[in-house]
Amino acid sequence: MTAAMIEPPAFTKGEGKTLLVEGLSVGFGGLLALDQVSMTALQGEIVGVIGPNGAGKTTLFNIICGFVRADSGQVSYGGSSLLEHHHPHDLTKLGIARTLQGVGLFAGLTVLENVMSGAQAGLRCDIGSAFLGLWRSSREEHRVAMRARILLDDFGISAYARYLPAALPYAIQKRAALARALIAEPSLLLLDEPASGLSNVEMDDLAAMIRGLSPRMGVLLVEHHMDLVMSVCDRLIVLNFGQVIADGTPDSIRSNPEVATAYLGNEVHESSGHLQGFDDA
Amino acid sequence: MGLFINVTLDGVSNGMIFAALALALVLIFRATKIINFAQGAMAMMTTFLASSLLAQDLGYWWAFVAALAIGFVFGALVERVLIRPLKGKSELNPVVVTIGLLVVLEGMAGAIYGNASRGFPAAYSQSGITIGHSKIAFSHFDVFIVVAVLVLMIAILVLFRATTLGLRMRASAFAGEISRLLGVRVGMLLTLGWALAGVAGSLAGLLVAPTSSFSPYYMDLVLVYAFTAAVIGGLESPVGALIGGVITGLCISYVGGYLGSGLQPLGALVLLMVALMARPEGIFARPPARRV
Amino acid sequence: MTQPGPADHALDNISWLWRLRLPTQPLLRHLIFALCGVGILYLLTSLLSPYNDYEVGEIALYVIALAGLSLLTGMNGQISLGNGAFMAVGAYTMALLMTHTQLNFIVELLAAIGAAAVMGLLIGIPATRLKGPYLAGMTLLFALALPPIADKWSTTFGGDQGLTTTVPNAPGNINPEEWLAWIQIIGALITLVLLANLIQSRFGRSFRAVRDDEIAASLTGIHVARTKVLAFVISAGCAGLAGGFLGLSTGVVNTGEFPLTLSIQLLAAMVLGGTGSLMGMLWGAVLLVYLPQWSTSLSGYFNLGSGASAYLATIIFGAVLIVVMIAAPTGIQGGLRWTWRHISGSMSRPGAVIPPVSELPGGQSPHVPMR
Amino acid sequence: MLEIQDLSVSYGAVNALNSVTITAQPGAITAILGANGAGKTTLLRSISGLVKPRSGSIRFRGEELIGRTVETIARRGVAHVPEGRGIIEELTVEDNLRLATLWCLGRHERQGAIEAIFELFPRLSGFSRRHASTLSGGERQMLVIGRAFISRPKLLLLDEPSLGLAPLVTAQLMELLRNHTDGTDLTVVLVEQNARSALSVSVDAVVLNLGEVVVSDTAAAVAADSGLRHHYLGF
Repeated sequence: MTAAMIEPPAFTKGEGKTLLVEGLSVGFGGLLALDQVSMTALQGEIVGVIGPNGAGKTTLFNIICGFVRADSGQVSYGGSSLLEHHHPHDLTKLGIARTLQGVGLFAGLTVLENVMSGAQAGLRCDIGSAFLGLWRSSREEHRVAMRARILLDDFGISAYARYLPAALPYAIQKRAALARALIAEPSLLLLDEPASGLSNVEMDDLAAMIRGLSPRMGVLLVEHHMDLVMSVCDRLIVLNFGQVIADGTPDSIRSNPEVATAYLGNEVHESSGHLQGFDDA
Repeated sequence: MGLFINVTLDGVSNGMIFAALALALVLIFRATKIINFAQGAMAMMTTFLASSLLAQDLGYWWAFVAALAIGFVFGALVERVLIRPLKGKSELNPVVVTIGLLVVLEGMAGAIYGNASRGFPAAYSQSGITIGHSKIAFSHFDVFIVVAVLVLMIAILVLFRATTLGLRMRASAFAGEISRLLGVRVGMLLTLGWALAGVAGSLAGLLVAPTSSFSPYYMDLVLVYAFTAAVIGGLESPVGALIGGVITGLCISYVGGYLGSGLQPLGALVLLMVALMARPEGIFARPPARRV
Repeated sequence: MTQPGPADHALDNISWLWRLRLPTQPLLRHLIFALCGVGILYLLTSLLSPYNDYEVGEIALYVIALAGLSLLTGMNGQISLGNGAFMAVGAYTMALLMTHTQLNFIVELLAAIGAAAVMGLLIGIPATRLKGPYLAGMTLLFALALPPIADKWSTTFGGDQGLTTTVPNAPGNINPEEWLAWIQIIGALITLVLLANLIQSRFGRSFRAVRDDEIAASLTGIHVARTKVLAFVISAGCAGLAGGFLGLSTGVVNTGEFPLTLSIQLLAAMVLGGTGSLMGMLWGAVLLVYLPQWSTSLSGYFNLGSGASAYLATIIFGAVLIVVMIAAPTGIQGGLRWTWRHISGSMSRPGAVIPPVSELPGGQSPHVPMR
Repeated sequence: MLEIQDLSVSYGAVNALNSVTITAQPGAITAILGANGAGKTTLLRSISGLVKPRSGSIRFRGEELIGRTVETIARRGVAHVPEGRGIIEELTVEDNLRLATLWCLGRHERQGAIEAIFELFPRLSGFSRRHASTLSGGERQMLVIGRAFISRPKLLLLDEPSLGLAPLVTAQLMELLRNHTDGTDLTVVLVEQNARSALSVSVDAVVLNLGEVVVSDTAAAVAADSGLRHHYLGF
């Protein structure tokens, strides 16, 4: 095996848009949730964000999506800033899609309609033709429905198109949620704990699926399940107490002593500086 | 200047009444996150029952106390029978159920007592007190209103702040599930919250009746003013209800005094919209943490 | 609701459309329904007495108001106790135009819709920041605040007397009641067709997505605030048209026609008919028009005094409302649908069992076209 | 002794627990491990009555808990510290503690019991009249643990106590737990994602995956099984 085969092709990745996070800080009532976080995610790259519960992973996602305002720092995607005048509903226009923790499907919409709703930002039909039910509107709806059905087929869940999500097994709901994010044809996909509640077989399917996406889009993945993260990601970023403590390939992360401490928590680390603990009175 | 003083005094006494009904809304909202749109109608019903008792030659104070007691039982009953089955359903359901109760109560009062407005006695003289040579628009009954509502407020605050029952009530209102895990019988305390709201509402009903046209619908406007007051006060705190009540009372009174009484509800609407635009969760409420 | 069967939603219910050979294009399909409605109602009105025609017209106008409310509250999840006030705005706009101008009747109706829609915009913008009970309270206050304005400026708005309205002359020898009923029926059918089209477009899906989960909706690119305001404007516009028709039915427009009870009855009828369903609004409107009559005959049957009988309808209305909310929140339409599903399901479908999960094609990624 | 037999719980069509059988001994910590969504929290919520199981039985000291209300189970000596927001932020630190004493201690014993907790966590005593919302993560955890101990429970259910705590604090917390359990008749059920620190203090361990018990063994045996660790516990 030559080095050229192991190394990723240099210019297929990174040619597209880049997510750039620089010096990002945010605090909630005195507690720093993120502290000078910097990171990048290139298009075509699968980046995992890991760290113990409460390390700030979801906060990072929420800032990127515009749900939480950062105190300082910069976030940009493809050159446009995601911090100023940025609303969650603008994300899909920039080519960013996100899945929510749990499933986050619309309870009153069928699986098909849920997936169709993911394409909302690309729809152009005006209110007038929608009211009149003109072909302009119905043809667009038909096209979206077809695309949604194709995606449901690809995910192996087209049999559930007409069901409400609550009645379905968890794994199917999760697939539908992923399909809803993908129908927007994002160039960057944010996945928030996609593997929680999945069986090992289902998780292998998920891993294959995520890998299959990567040439066409960047994937940013928050996940607890180490097997999945280690096998899927090109690069890992480890957060602990709001700080990036490591950034590198899965192998380098696996052997990083600081990461072991943060994750496994039975050694005392002097520099963590957050000992508000039990006996420092 | 004389008009301004009189309008202000009128606003204070009205505001105290709004505060009493706002307190009832707050007690219920704290405990169950429901706005009881039937609170005014429940107060109307207890006041009509009091007027029936008065017609039986029962003394004013006996009827007064009886109305408060009926309000207590009524509040508890409504919580147990109508509100508890709605637990965990969408927020439309409690709104519709309390509206339904409002409709039923007003219909029943209309069927039993008729539509015409009647009189209801006041505890004390309603003619203005004379200070020096001029009469001001503040009567002995207005003094009674202020005192009665303040006594109720203080009693509720003492209950909440200084007793273990109050501690349990606060705990179950703030964090029902955690309180249950600590052995607090939350369900019973929710019922008690509705019952106390029934008392506060009944008091408001008894205090409004002498000064307005006492008919099955006489609490409709008072309810929306009290809602405005409660929202301004943040819907969570009794003190907020008091402050919100006085603010709303003054605002309504100035609009009535200078622009005409027909515009009073519009004044309240503008006040409410301004307050909600400034702080959607109420002026005195702390901003909620956003959860994604 | 939670039973494991396919959900009934018009858009997805393509199978029965095929069975009936109806077009899947929304406009064509809805026009066919509307034409059927026209046919049935034409037979009905020509058979009925003038008084019954009047009632059919009333039902039609309440269907319009209820359909708008159902879109706002049922589809979009915003509780409104103030749609009666939007009706007042529409009615007064039309009556003022009839009194002071010589405009075309259609233009006057459109103006009524427009004025109410503008009012809906004014109320809808602050409403986007409010949650359920807060919004209900604010719209309740709105319903109480608006009518006294007409009393305050009584020279403009006619005071207690109100303003008079005139129904345009009937063509040929059709009697005026039937003609008015026809105007209202056509208005209702047009409204229903337009709303049914809208519901099956991307806008309808946005309404429901925002109702279910605002955060997830914004992530799919839906402008949540704009969507909520749009629902308010459309709902108010429907109420405005209904208000204009109410003014035509009664011949005068005064504040007594738009009490708080009207707004409350609209919400109640919507809930009883079946929140969020357009068909259900027909049942709601029928209840609104006929319940007072039924209760009067009921109280006659039980020999209640005339004083009490006037209130019996109100009491029954409220009581049914409470029972429905606690026991059967999907209303009449939900009940009918449930019954229909059980009848048709037992005959045609081999039990509503969730199909098993099919294996994902290993390693194959979903089909996402390149940009 | 806590005996759980064939416990099944479902939310709608989703099976959260599937025929789970677990026993927990007094005087020992039993760790419940597994990934997010494995059903650990549901297990604790079923024991304390917050979730109604579909079938099975939960017996504590010979008494069936299923079918009893949450309040009754709490008054039987079951203290459940839920994940994350276990404190009542709007109340003061002292009121948080007092609330837990109301059903079990007489009027005059309460203050003494609160003082005893302040001795255990001296840091808290300075904040006794402050709102609990002003506490830091570690102080909050002290408060909930103290509040759980104050009612002298027979069964302590802890849901992710290490959440958001620095490693040193977690280690001290675990140590404290072990000291308060060893040689008493207290039964502790500890749900943790931080598997290694939980295993270091517990006697028995149960690994859950997708609502089913994968392994139920001594903590030492689970910690020694590298395949198991790798597969389910993420280290």
